[in-house]
Amino acid sequence: MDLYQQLILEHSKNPQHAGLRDPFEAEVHHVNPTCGDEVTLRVHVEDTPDGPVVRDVSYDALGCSISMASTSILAEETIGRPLSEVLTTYEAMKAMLTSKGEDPGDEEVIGDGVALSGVGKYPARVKCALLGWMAFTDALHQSGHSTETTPIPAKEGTS
Amino acid sequence: MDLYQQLILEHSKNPQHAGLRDPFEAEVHHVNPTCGDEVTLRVHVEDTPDGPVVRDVSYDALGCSISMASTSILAEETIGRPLSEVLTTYEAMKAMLTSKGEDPGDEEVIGDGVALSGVGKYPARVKCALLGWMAFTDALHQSGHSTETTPIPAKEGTS
Amino acid sequence: MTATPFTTEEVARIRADFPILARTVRDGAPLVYLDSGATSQKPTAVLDAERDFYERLNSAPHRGAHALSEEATAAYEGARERIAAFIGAQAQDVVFTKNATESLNLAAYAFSNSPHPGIPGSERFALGEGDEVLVTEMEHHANLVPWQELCRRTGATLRWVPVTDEGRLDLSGLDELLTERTKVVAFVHASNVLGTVNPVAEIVARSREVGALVVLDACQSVPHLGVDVTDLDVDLLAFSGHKMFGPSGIGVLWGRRELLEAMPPFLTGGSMIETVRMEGSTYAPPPQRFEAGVPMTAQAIGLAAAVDYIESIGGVDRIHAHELALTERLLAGLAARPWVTVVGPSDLESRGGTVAFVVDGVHAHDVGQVLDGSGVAVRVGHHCAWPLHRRFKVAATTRASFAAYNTVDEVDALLTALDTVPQIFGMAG
Amino acid sequence: MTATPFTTEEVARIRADFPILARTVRDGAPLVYLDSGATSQKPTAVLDAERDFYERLNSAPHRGAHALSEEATAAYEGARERIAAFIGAQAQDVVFTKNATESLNLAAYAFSNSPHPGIPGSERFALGEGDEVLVTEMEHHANLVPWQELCRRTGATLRWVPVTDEGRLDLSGLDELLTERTKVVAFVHASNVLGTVNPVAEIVARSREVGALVVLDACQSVPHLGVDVTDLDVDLLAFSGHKMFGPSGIGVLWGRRELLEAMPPFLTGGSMIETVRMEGSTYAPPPQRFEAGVPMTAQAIGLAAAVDYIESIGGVDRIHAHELALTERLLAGLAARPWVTVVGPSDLESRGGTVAFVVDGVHAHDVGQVLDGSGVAVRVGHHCAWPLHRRFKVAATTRASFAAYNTVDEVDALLTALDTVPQIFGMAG
Ligand SMILES: Cc1ncc(COP(=O)(O)O)c(C=O)c1O
Ligand SMILES: Cc1ncc(COP(=O)(O)O)c(C=O)c1O
Repeated sequence: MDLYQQLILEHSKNPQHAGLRDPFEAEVHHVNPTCGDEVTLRVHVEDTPDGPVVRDVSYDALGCSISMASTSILAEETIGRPLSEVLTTYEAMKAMLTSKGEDPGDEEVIGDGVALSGVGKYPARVKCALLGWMAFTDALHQSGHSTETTPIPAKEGTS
Repeated sequence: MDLYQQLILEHSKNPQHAGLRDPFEAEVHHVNPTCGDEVTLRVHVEDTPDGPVVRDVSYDALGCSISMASTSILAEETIGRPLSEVLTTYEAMKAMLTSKGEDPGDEEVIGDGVALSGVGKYPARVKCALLGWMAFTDALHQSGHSTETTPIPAKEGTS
Repeated sequence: MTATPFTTEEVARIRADFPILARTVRDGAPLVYLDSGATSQKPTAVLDAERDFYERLNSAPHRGAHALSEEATAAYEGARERIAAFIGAQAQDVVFTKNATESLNLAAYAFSNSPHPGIPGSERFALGEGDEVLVTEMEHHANLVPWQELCRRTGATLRWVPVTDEGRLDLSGLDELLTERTKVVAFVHASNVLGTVNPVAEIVARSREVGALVVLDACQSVPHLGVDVTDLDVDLLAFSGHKMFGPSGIGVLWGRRELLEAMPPFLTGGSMIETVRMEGSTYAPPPQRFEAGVPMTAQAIGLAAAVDYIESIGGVDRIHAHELALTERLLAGLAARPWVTVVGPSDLESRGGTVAFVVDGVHAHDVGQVLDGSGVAVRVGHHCAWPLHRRFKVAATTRASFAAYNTVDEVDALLTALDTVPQIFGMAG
Repeated sequence: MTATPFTTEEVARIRADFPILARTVRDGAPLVYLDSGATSQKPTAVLDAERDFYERLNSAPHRGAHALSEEATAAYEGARERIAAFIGAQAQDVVFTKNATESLNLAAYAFSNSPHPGIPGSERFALGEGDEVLVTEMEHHANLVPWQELCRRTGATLRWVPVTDEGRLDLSGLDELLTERTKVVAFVHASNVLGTVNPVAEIVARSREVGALVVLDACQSVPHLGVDVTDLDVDLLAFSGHKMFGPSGIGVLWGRRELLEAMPPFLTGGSMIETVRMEGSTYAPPPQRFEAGVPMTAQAIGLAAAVDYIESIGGVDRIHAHELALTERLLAGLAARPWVTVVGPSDLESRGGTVAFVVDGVHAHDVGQVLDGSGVAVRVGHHCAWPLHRRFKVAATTRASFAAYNTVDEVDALLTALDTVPQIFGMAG
């Protein structure tokens, strides 16, 4: 199955930066109501003279290989980076995942995230791949950071 | 239209025994919820050594020609007759009306009621023709007389 | 309005799309179907769309990760987008129900199910003694009885706007009827009896002043006048699919986003939940929150095909123009018969293609029966608007209601058949 | 049981009646549809019946006196008789809803809408603080959440029967759970996850002793085991049409006559009334009282055709025998794979054709995805029975569920595809 690239299986078996850690400004709990997958996620963002920087993303997740891998990649791609860059990564991930397989993803921007490019072809799995990211942006929001954290907007009709 | 026999039109224009009269043992009010037709009906039954006799059926009705005629015929065919005979007439009327046009009705038993034989072919009108009779059997029931007054029983399925 | 009625050729082409219109009734009379206000006929395109779904994609949407389920979900949600666009709405604000009646009950139960501890903002809906619900005397039972029952459950009081002799809302006493106590105003956009189109903007403006929510019964307007929820600016809006060339078994409740979000669930069960424990459950956001159980998937897809069909024949504007032309001819024909009285506006001002009338001295049931004998199918009775009929002191009316497939000849067929009525019943004709 | 599974030739003939089974998914894999527990596929006979209705008889039943309306009414009521007979019931005790979820909500709302001043006997349903509702830990959300919400509305308390490790109801503590306080016992006949068939007679007997009403969720039993309401002796019973070869958008609530008569209305509007005045309304007897609005006419007719279809292929007994044979083969295959654990009874005793399992160390979503890659459509997740999954300490299971059209080869296709799972995910296989 093209969906299960080696990188996904590795991330899902060895989730990077897993576990819940201090300090943190916000903790959120998200579930995927169709399959019961859950993630508890904390963020620690520090304000620096150059703007906010993501110092830590820690989490406790239960889910399928796609959601586990996606959350693991999320931690890897965000910890230690300026928030503004991280949000760009998020938007690029979301764009790739919701592109129905059209957008292969840019490794420069989303790193290991490109391994999830196959998910776009399986609409039912997009939610799995976004679970951690939704929790992440929600946590940012709750910790008082502005994000473009709207859920995937419904497409406009075309009458 | 074969439905509107002369007899029906005459009865509906000049409803026999119309009006509400004393004495009576029970008064009922029935409506046809699909068209809003209404009838208020009273019965006066006297117990005689030979069994109960219908002394009077008086009514105030608002409805289509079929329901008006049917109630008028009801009054004509029941007033002054032994209850047992009247119930036979009722059963015969009901059988004819629900026969989907198969049963032409027996003039010996239902008198002018045969004029309503065409109604059986129009299922939506059967209720009109039965409105007065339903009120009549209900009134009998309420005045303490035993009747076979169950509503038309649903046919058994044929699995 | 610049749209024109359909030409004779256009109507002929439209009729060819509706197989049932070729049939005869009773003893060989061609069917003249003038009862589209009750339910419309279905074009082949709609039947094909439903069947195609069942033969290629059928499975439970939002319930599986397999290929079929993904395709069914895409088709179902695609249908939602298509239907939403037709009324100028966003897909996520469109809730599928089984019919407009369920949509209106969903709205009414929201008030007695509030405040709901699990739904922030649901206090907005809570209703109790001292509160009032305002309806009108021309409502269909579907937009009256749910509010009566809501008032019974909550202790609130039902009030209503009366109707004038011309069949219009009498808004002269609105200041007394619509007050700070009024929490909901529920009324019909286009009457299914009188044909009257009500002044939505005025009632919305007045309702906003007192902070009342506005629920619009758009059953007869979405198919015949066209509706844009942004223009109308109401809060909740209900309609049925079966009256607009769609299948039976599908209806819509549209709501303003923030209101739907604050509305407690109504039917509960699968697919409308967020988490479920034996001790209690939390609920999904709208529209899923209001769509419990395996939905009317094929029917939603059929309704989307109906919307496509409407667009394909020129859209609601042309349909409206066509129906008004037929209405004009019928009103003129009835006006020429002094033994007929029209119940409702006698001109075309703010009017839809529905005409109700009574024949002096002849019960509507009998009128309908005679017309039916000539193949003319009209509806007789109170048309689920009994209080309106009481207001006009008639037990029943005869109603003709038009759709895109009706012809001028069918109007004439009705009038010709009608002329036999006085004769049969021995009235002066 | 004396009925035999379908022969290979018989199944081949049955499959030919279901156009969708000929399709392929993903990159050309033949569809192996093992998700009939979610929704079944539809035979041509059902699609034809619906279409025929639309093309010949379509109009609003119980709403007109014209020929079409009479024919539509006869077809709709004929469908009711057919479906009633299939469950050993009388037509007038069968209420049409949009799905089983609505049926169960109708039942639950009866308790919070009581006592109703207009419905004599409705006190029977009134629920309040101190009263209890008993469900089980294996309920589908559709037979759990409505009761949770009912308890929230009324102040009653929800209690539940636990489930054993084998996936059976643990009735050992029933004496404490089922007491004079219990007003309703609602449970599933056949679990949509475990396949377990519950001991209805025992639970009914115990419920009668304390005077509790019994509501049975028969969604998985009517299509697969067959049901006779007289034998079962429950009070209310719900099922869906779409799981038994019928169209989407139609469900049934059956009830004992005297209970339906004492039940207050739920959805209100047209055609469920007796009289309507602005000041208040009175209601029609059952089943009309519970069928507000233009109904799911074509869908009822489609469901009747589905019942005919079931009879035509040999009836539910043969279907059950066939599904059990497939279940036996699947259970044996899974038992031979030590890395698979079945959730639910591992033998055929009191069991239906639904098998849920987990693969050690691999999430059900991933298992389902791999199977789907080979065209095998199973369902993954909690199958709307989340508390049951918590009870077994799994987030999700993979579920195969059978219907008359499934073959032995399809069971083997599932097992073959399953064998690739450990390999892909690097588990010991
Ligand atoms: C046991 C059980 N109960 C209730 C339901 C709900 O049925 P529906 O979604 O058709 O309302 C289902 C199926 O989804 C079921 O399997
Ligand atoms: C104005 C109006 N409101 C409500 C309804 C109810 O619609 P439905 O029966 O499809 O629920 C109708 C049609 O019957 C209607 O014409």
